[in-house]
Amino acid sequence: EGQKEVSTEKSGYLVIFSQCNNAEPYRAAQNDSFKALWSQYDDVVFEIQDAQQDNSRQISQIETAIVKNPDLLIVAPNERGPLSAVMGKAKKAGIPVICLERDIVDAENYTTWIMSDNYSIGKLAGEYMVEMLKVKNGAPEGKIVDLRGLLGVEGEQKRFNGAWDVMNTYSGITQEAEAVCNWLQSDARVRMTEILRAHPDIDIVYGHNDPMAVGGYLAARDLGREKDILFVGVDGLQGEAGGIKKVVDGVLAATFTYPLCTDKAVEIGNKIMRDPDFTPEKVYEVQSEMITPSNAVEKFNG
Amino acid sequence: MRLNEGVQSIPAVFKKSTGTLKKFQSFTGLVLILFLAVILSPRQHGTGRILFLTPENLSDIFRQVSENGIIAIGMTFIILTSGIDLSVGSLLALAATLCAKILTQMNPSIGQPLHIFLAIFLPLMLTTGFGALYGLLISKLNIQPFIITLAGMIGLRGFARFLTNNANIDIGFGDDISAVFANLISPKPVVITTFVVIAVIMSIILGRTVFGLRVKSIGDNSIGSRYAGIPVTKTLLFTYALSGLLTGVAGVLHAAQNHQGSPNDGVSYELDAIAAVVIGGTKMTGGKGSIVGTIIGVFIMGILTNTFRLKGVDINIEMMAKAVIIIVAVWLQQPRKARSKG
Amino acid sequence: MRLNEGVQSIPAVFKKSTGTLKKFQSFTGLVLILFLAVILSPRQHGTGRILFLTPENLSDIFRQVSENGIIAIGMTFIILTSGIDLSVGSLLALAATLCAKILTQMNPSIGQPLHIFLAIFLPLMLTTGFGALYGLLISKLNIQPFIITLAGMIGLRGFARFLTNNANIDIGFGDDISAVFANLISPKPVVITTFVVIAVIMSIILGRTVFGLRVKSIGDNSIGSRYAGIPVTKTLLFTYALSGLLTGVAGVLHAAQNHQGSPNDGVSYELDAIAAVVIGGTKMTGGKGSIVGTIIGVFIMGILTNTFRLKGVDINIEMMAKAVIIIVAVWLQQPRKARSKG
Amino acid sequence: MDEILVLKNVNKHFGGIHAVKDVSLRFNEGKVCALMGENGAGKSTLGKMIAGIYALDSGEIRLNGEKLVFDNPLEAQKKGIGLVLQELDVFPSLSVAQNIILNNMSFAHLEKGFLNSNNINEEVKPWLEKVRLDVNPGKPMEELSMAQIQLVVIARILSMNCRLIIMDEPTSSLTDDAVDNLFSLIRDLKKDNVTIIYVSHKMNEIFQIADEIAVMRDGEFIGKKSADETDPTDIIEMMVGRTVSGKEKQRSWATGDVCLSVRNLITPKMKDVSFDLHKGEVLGVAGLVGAGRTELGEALFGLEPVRSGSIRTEDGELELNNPGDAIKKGIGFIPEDRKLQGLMMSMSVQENMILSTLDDLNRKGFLDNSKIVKNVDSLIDNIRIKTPSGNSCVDTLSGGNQQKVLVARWLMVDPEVLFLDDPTRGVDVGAKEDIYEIITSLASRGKGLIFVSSELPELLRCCDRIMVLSEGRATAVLKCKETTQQEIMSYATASVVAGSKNKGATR
Ligand SMILES: Nc1ncnc2c1ncn2[C@@H]1O[C@H](COP(=O)(O)OP(=O)(O)OP(=O)(O)O)[C@@H](O)[C@H]1O
Ligand SMILES: Nc1ncnc2c1ncn2[C@@H]1O[C@H](COP(=O)(O)OP(=O)(O)OP(=O)(O)O)[C@@H](O)[C@H]1O
Ligand SMILES: [Mg+2]
Ligand SMILES: [Mg+2]
Repeated sequence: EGQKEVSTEKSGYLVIFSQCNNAEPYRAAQNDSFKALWSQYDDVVFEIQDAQQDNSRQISQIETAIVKNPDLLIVAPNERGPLSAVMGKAKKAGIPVICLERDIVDAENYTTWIMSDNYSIGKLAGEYMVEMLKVKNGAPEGKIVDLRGLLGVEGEQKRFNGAWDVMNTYSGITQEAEAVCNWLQSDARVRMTEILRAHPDIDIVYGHNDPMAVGGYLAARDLGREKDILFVGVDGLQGEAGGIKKVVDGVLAATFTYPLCTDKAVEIGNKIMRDPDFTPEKVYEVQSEMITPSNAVEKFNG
Repeated sequence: MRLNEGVQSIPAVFKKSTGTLKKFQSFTGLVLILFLAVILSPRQHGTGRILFLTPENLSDIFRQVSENGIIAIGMTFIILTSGIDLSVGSLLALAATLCAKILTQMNPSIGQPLHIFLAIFLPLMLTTGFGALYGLLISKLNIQPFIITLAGMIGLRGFARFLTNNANIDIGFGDDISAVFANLISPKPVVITTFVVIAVIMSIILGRTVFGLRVKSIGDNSIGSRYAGIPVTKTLLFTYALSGLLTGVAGVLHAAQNHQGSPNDGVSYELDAIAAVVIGGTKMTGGKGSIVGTIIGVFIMGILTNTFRLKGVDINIEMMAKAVIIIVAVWLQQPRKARSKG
Repeated sequence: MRLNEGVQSIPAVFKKSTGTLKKFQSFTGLVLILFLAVILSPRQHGTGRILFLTPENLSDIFRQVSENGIIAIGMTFIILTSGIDLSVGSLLALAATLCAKILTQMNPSIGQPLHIFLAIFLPLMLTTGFGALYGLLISKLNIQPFIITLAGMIGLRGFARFLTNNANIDIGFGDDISAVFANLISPKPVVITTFVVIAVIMSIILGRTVFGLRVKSIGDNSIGSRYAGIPVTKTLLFTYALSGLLTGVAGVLHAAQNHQGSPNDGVSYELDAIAAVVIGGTKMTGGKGSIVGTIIGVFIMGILTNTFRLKGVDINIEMMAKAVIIIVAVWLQQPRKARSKG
Repeated sequence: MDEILVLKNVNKHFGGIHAVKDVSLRFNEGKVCALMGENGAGKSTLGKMIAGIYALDSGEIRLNGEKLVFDNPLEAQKKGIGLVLQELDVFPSLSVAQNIILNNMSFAHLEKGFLNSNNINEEVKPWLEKVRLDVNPGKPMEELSMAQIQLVVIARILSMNCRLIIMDEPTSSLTDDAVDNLFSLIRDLKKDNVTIIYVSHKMNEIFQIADEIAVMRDGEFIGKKSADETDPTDIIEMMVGRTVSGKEKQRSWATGDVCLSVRNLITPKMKDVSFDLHKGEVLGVAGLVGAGRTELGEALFGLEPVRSGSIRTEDGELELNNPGDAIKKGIGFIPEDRKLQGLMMSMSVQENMILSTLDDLNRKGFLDNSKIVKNVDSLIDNIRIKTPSGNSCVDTLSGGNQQKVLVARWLMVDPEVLFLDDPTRGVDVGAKEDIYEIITSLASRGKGLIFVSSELPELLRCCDRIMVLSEGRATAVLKCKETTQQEIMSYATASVVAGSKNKGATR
């Protein structure tokens, strides 16, 4: 079990990546990174499949992948519950399965899990915000606004809980308001406007992703209050539209990278395919990086 | 003297053959899609068979379209009354979460079979009830279905999230009651059979019962229906309740298949369902349409998606190509205008 | 002898007063919402004024509803012809991304003003062109608008993402041309003025021009319109092109206000726009409706959201409450049945 | 004599309109009582109240002494009351058979369990035969002509086995042969002691079939007379409140100039039709149901594809792709089905009237409101459309007045050639005279008119020549002064073979 028959006629490897949703900047970056990395291997055919943010679509996509019989299946599961069975099915069919980033129910259902933990990112952000409040208000106290992604999404919950598990230990730090902005810059801009009207004192806006933090910034700038508030984001993508650039531009005070995990996946995946003796660990965690004005320019350029 | 000899002079044979032609016509879109699917399909890794035509893939498609198919069947009835139901996505999420909640978070001492029965039955009751409520509000308050079901779409999504406190409810893989439930409901044959049975029954109800005739007559001429003394309120109530019930069934299947009740699921399902109905030839203005048409619409969409997926086409290209193919398929299977004046 | 003494004998005063009553009636839903908003509104910190009624908040609302308002105005025309446009969300995303792309990724040596002009003009041309294409396909192929614009919705979303390679295009915060563009287009007065001017012009076009009358007559009776010699194809083409144009305008405003062209924006905007139109009293079956009604619908939705946000109500509770309030508001502002056959 | 139905002080308002004013009226069992009145007199409203469609504002209705309170037309049916609606509210997408059995107590047994379309079709066949309608019962209603629809509706009511049948203008689209058949059916019903309330504007029909005649005016009941004791002039006076003399046609305005010339026209329905229309001439078109009269108009108006043949006006040969082209070339067409093909039912009278002349009423794209109001109001007065104002919704007008709105639309266009497809359908005697006068005045101004009608007297009265169609062929073109109804009917029923006797088709 778990080992694939090695057919002698076969030349080259087929790697299928089941992406939960291509059409999102973070995912697009992940795809690009994968493509670049795999293209360094001439004998690898790399295919990306997009589940368009739909569990059942991803399930059937993996079912299709099983029929295609690849040498490596990488799955970025849309949600933990629904994808478990089908990933287990792939593994049982003899296909090595890398579970990327979100975990799934029951570790038996994947070969290895390469992840970065949203909860620890939330904690990093929380610790950073506490520090900033100390600087700003002289004590760990202040008012926070959460701009939240689509409720009910696991990563969203963890980014929230991570941060607040840290901040809740300080009685002076309170949540002033929150708004659900569905990960969108435009929603965040509109909703933040009302929050600014209703709440005169806000110290930090914690956007659960960078675009929402930027949306909050736009609203504040419109009201001339962007100087009084710190904007913190998560994701820290590269490129003009990414969060790192926003730190460079002085829009965000900080962002916390949500690692693409692609380097690690390619490294481990290659070992699994090429080295029959290699047994991967069950979990690899890739650490988040804090991007602040002190390191932003450097990160942006390299 | 015969009043209209002119009409009678058309030979019966010819009339028959145009009938067959028309019937065939409504399948041409599907045939085109099948044709495309076979052409575009990659070969199976190893065996070299046409991947699309493998029994596994065909049954996969069948299962994949089941949820949308079941919802679209209910939607067909509603659209035939010239109504619309925007809330099916939220209703599905509500049914799925309630089902998962009953399975995992309640512990009545009524024995496993009864517990599972409740986990299926109560969500169905709830969705049927909301459907009936829509029907009542639409006919009693005389508000357009779009608004009532839009309110349902928003409100019930909120309600589903409220019920689960924004979290997903996992059904899990142990060997507890949830697992029994999932193993009972989620296998391919169960899902496909449910879909097929519902399709057959509903097709009979629409085509062969008084209720079906009334549904069509309301959409065809609502004032005329009142003049003829058709119980409009009752019929609308039943129609929306039926759609609610079917959506509930899809929701329970959804929970079992996904091992989860997620309050965020089902977003934009209303669009998929309506699209299938309309592609299947049912007029948005009501009165005219069939379950067979809807099933064709469901498969046109399902096969199209499957084909692109097998081929591994970039989603953006896929979407652009889909747009064109949908239009061509619908255009092909549209009955050629009998009357040029229409 | 006068043929219609019976009719003439109604005192003119009475006729007048029912007219006023009716006009008032269509505002009652909005009045209810305003009432709720004032009651629920928190006080402004410091001044103690009712937050909802502060000029800043009121103008915020105005700006917030502008995009939806502009789109909904175009949608009103389309729904009046008994059509629908599902693709507005995708079209908006397309316009916004194209605008951002022209600003940031193209560098024609034509001088800044012309460059900005192109960044506005080309997206508008593109969306207008797609609108015209819909109109053409709908009337020439005789396919239901739902299908054509559904294809548009899918295909153009794919196209927008394809254009940007799934990424957002940021127009940045520097002092380059993008910033000039953003500062030019995004200020509150500019956005609000655009909305108001469009509303006034379109209201006049619908109510006072030949084109407007033709739009309504097609929705009322499409066969009859042909018999009356109305150029149906041309009128539909213009209607959809107009909606495309207005959606393009909303898209450019969207890009400027959000400093970004995101191919994922605008999802479900079609629902918001249609909802506003329908809440505003326009019949989904066409023929009857007004721009004023649509504006009322836009504000009912906008004020409702604003109120809940000011109050900081839990989003799920907000959604459930919204569902109920929308139904009540629509029911209130619905003209009381003059005709018993309804 | 037994009184089956008694109305006592019945009232009905629509908004500000008092449609039925304090009407008290008795109907005798087994009699045919004609209900007469001008357009908008309240006949249909009264009928709908008896049949349970409208609730009474006040007053009461007793059937066999029992007070009727309905909240559903089905209950009226259960009590044995049936209504043939003037508007023919049928279900276009449903089949003929389904239209007949739907909510029909007589076929309740079919509605139990599963519907079987073969059964249904079989069961309705006798009723279709009764009204002599020979269509496949499985055919969708929308593929039928107006006349055929009317027959289906009559078949439906007959099948209900009612004790009291209200027929609201049941023959408005029917030709004489079908009317004769209907009358023999009515006589059969009378033998079974069924009571008929018969609403019609066709005076000759009334005196053929009615035992009694009740007259309404402006919502009020004026009086009831036995048919033997009265005559048309008398009735008209009661209806209108003055005497209306059906003037004979005074003179012909026909000139020698041809304004429309059709040669060898072949369309899906027309088989080789040729004729000339002269300026100032009124050319009647007669034929049985389905003879292709409507098709001819639609071909001339760019609504039907022309397979071969030519249509010429003074501008030369026409290539008509749509009605817009036809209007530009000076051809107008008043369709027979005012609801489906004619009016925009939720728009105002004024808007409906100006729809085909928008290009003339447009000042730099804007509607020229003062001009519109002036034109519209004067026309409303001229042809006496009974409406509160030009801004009222056409839906609230009585049937005859709706018809006048449609005629008015084309009067505003003022085309050189106007094809009128049954323009007097459902129009009262006074208004009919008005329409005849309109036709004559158009002719006097040198317009060419093609006048389709199911009523031969009307054609004989108004036309210069009459073209008879049979099965898509012109079987004859007859000079009005030299022909008779019998001759026209003989050509109308002429079979295809006889069609070769084309007597001077082009003069
Ligand atoms: N639904 C309605 N809403 C408002 N007014 C109506 C409605 N139906 C009828 N009326 C008005 O009531 C009056 C009587 O109309 P009704 O249709 O009964 O006349 P009628 O005698 O049947 O005329 P016709 O011979 O033209 O059919 C008219 O003035 C008409 O405009
Ligand atoms: N909408 C339609 N769809 C299909 N067939 C039709 C339609 N309208 C009419 N027909 C058929 O076409 C033939 C010619 O119809 P047309 O309406 O031209 O006849 P007509 O002489 O005007 O008769 P009528 O008295 O019915 O108006 C008839 O046999 C009729 O049944
Ligand atoms: Mg009438
Ligand atoms: Mg005809």
